[in-house]
Amino acid sequence: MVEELLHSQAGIFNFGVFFLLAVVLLLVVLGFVTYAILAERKVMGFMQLRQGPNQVGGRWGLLQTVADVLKLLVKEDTIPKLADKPLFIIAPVIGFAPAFMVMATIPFTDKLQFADLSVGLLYYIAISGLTTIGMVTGGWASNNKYALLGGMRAAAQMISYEIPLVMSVLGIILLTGSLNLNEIVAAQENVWFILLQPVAFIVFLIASVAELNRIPFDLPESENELVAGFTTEYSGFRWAMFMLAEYVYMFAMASLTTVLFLGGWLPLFSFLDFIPGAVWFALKFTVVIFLLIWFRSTFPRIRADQLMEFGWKVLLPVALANIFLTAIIKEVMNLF
Amino acid sequence: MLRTEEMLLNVGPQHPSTHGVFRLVLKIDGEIIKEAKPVIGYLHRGTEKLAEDLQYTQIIPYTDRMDYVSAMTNNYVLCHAVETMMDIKVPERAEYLRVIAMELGRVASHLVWWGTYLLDLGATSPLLYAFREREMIINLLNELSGARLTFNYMRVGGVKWDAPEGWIEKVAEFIPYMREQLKGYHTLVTGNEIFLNRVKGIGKYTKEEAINFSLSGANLRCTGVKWDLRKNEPYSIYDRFDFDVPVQDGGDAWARYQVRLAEIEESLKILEQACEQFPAEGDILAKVPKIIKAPKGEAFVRIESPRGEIGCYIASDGKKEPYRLKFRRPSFYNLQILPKLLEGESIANLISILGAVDIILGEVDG
Amino acid sequence: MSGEKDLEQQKKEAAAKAKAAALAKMKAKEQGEAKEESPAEDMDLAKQKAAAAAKAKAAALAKMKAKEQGEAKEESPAEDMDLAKQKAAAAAKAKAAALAKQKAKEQGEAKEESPAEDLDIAKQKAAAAAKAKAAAAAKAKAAAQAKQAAGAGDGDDDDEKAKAIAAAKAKAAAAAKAKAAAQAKQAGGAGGDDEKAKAIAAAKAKAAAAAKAKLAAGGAGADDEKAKAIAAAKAKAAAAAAAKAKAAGGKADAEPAEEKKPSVNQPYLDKYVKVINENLGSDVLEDYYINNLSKDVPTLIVKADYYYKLAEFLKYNEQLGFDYLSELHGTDYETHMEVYVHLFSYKNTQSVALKVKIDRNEPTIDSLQPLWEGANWPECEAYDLLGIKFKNHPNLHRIMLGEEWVGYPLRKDYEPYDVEV
Amino acid sequence: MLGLAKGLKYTLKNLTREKPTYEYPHEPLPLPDRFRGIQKFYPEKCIVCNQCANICPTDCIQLTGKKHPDPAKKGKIIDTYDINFEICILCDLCTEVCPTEAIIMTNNFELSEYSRDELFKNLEWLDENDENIRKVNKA
Repeated sequence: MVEELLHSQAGIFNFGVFFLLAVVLLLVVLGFVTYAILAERKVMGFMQLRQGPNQVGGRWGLLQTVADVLKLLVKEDTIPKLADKPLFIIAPVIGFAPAFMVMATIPFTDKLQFADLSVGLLYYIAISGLTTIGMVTGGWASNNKYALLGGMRAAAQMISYEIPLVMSVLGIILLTGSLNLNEIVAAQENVWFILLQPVAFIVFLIASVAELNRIPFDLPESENELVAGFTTEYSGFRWAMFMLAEYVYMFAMASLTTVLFLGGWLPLFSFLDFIPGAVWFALKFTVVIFLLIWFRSTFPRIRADQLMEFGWKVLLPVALANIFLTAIIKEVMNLF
Repeated sequence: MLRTEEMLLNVGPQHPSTHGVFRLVLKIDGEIIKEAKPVIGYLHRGTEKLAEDLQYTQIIPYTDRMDYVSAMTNNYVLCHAVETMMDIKVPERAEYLRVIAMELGRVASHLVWWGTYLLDLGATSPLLYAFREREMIINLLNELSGARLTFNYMRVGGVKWDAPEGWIEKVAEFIPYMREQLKGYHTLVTGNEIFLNRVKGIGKYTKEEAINFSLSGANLRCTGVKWDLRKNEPYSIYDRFDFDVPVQDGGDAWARYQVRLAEIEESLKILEQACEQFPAEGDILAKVPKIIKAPKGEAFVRIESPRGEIGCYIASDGKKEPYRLKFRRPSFYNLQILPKLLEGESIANLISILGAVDIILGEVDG
Repeated sequence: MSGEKDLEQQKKEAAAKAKAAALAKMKAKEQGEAKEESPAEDMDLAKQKAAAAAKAKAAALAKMKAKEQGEAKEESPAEDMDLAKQKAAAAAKAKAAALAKQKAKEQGEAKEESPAEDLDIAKQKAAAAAKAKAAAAAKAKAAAQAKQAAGAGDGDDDDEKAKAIAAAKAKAAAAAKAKAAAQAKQAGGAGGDDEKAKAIAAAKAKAAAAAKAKLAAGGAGADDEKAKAIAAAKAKAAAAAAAKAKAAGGKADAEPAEEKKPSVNQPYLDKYVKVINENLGSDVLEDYYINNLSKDVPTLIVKADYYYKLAEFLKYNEQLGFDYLSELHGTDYETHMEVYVHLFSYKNTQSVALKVKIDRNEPTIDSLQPLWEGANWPECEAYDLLGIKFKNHPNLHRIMLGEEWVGYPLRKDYEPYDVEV
Repeated sequence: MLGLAKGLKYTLKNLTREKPTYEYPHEPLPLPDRFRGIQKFYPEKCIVCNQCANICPTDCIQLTGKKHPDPAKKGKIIDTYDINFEICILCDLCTEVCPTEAIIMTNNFELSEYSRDELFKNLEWLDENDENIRKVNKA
């Protein structure tokens, strides 16, 4: 569907169609974020022996996040007097825009995809790295020491963990010989990469949690140490933008994990293929999201220096070894 | 080398991890602390000055508000001081009620510490697990004394209320339940590698330093000093119970963690025995004059609170108000070592170290 | 503030009333103070009155010393007047004018009894009273002396004289009791034991006063009574003398051994004192005793000059080894400041309390922080709340209230400073 | 890694465990009889002995009495009785000293008001506060 549109003539109508689809995707993502937050609160609540939100929107608190967002939107927009005003204002935008940009390349099903880039994976990783700039900018512009520390931590953490993340994926790229996400999914027709590349999966999972700034790697905004990290001075909708970026990334990263390791929209067994691909995707995606929430409610936070050490001294070598091993095995397989 | 610049960072008094209104002025280089200066007094209510105009019974509610996490021990130390001066023999039943209340309070206090410490380290769930059990203890104490936190339960010469019907049984039922949950705590946290990395070797000091800095309680026992006033200078009826004094010799946050969790188990042991031995009947209040007047002179008693050695000094001139009342507040003394421990540590470790000291700001500021 | 005062007053009135009523009914056990009395059941009304008056007077004085003096002074005698009869009250007051009035009233009762023997007793008593007064405060002393002079003036009537002396003595004893801690300590030799000795002496003196009154009013005339009174007076004098001697020499063994078996900690105290005397000389300690009120903790009172030296000794001496500072705080005793240090030895599992008295106007003392790091904050606290300056403290600051706070709240004369007022 | 896995298992198990929370504003909190809530005052029982005002550690009770209207009877009756709940710490000492149980505790504890003035509760208010009264008042 989108494929045809991409090859169609440029014009007002097509622009309109694209714009409309983008808006629809935005709404879908916002809807996801709304309920991801709710799901997170509910699951964490249940794991912690409490109910979670249950006041606004019936027993399940279905409108709780909506109410929260509304509250944030109508909140007074405060900008600290000594903050660097232009940067302070632009930082949430820098933080949020890439999060939405990466959504374009993710294939939700074989048909539903906005941009079937041949370098989809590379595009994702490259664009997602931009968010760090938003965090550092926000932290610096706030003119707050906690925010600055948070921003610096974010930068250090992102740089450290982007590398193992990419390295772990290299194994898959070696196996498929392509950076195109559609082709990666297609390559999992018989067996998912989680089985072929278990080490890569673990490295990728850890690195992705770190990329998402979630517990146990939520150092940039670790409440107990840095109050709220780089978002300390932000409030209202600016703060909401950062939060939104975080949850959109969660959406994107869970999608990417699904695509790379869990076979995307492919059914679990081929005889189950009467179930639409979108449902399969959603199921696998939910499992990943649940895993992230589960981690959050279980683990304590790692320390900054240990985080660095772990990233460079453990994850990177493991990822490298995995690439090496994959290459050898692939060559050996080719021999026969 | 890069040229770096020191900056001043204010941690608190409204920082999430300072457990109240505690403030630390840090000189940091990057995230490394060069110098830490604690600032206290934000919660100073002048209990000791207020007490000079109050009768002994009237002071008891004020003691509730010092260490508000284990108010029973605070109640006790004041009553114990007055009783020591007046040479009052407290009835046996009252002593048992006091011990049960205090040990329940100790378990509750350590649970709060455990939960908040893990929260400081970024784990959110332990707090809620700990508070579920603590809630049960608080409900028990609520049934006994009529309040959830500020019990105002003990009186000079005994206690205010007798145990309600079936209360001792409820306490006895709670003990095995708590033991079961304690196993869960160990499963969830004690073996967790991330947690171990956060506490092992952090905030380390030696036995000599601990003694020199007047540390007490778990902060002292974590260095291998086997000293517990309940055991070594038995007050009340603690000499009737068989329990151990948990000791570790690491002197770091990990040792303190282990000591505190082990202390919960020992407290449960005491509770178990106290419930068994609980006398079927008896007075709960000794024969004391209606208006309590400590004899002229002075007394200093110390007992073991969950946070360490809590003491009470009374100088009396024979009137119904103390001439001078002074509490030795363990948190206040324990906190002194903090600047030394923080030197050269990172901000993440600051939280870990401060949490492991286990302070209650109401007690620090008095 | 005024509401508080009213309340105080109400409480005081209620207490005074209760006490007077109790006395009138001869139920001496109602109040703590009253239990020291041992009034004979067979006393007749006059005796009762006299005793009640003496006691009421003593109570009034004690109260007077303690609280707002003017108010209490006017109030309590008034209460006495109401309850004990005017005559007895006048005797208790022991003013010259009152004496004159009283003389006229009581002459009929006790005129016959004026032998030389009585005079002798009276003289002895006077001497004893003088001694007691010497031990008591300057104020009390002056008052008592005036009264003694007044009493001596009435050489004509021995009974009256004796009575007046008895009253004066009771008053002096009460005063001494009320201010025992503060003043006796200032005089330089008190503490729990002294106080005790004094309390006993005072109680005895009171009993003697009662006996004397009985003798004068009823004419029971028993020589035993007199002998008792003399003995009591002597005991008191001896106690005072002992206290003085102790103050001067610091070597008197005024342990409460005469009535209680020695404390289990007595050997420890002896050991500490011995070691200290051997190593630091005998003039380091001002006093030492076992504090029976405080779980028999050995207590040392050190002279301010030797405070740091002794503390250092206590920490580093092998036999003492007090390595743990459990508590340090100050107290304002109005006449002086006191720093109380509770030390503990993990090696010997023994406690010791170390006290030092310092000048209230210039409260300065050495810091113990160089010895025990744990003394750091407690000393700051003492500085903050009491204004005691600790020399050589590395960082003496107002730890609780902040540097801009005016005044030292735990001092007894502290008035809150309000910028707006 | 094993410790992490154990922890994950523990939290997963708790997912389905019974929740100890209660729906507080919708369901009343179960409180024991001894619970110390806002005082209930019986003007007819009060003998104006002032003991409660004297024992109060925070001096939050103010009361005045007047002569008994019936000249045949001795004593006083209560005229005004105010508790300042800004400073009342609900310590229970007033009920402990009351010789006639004229002031007793209830299980009501919700005291939040929009204005501080409303925290001054007078005799009428305290008299009307007659729900969830404590049954046993003296040990």
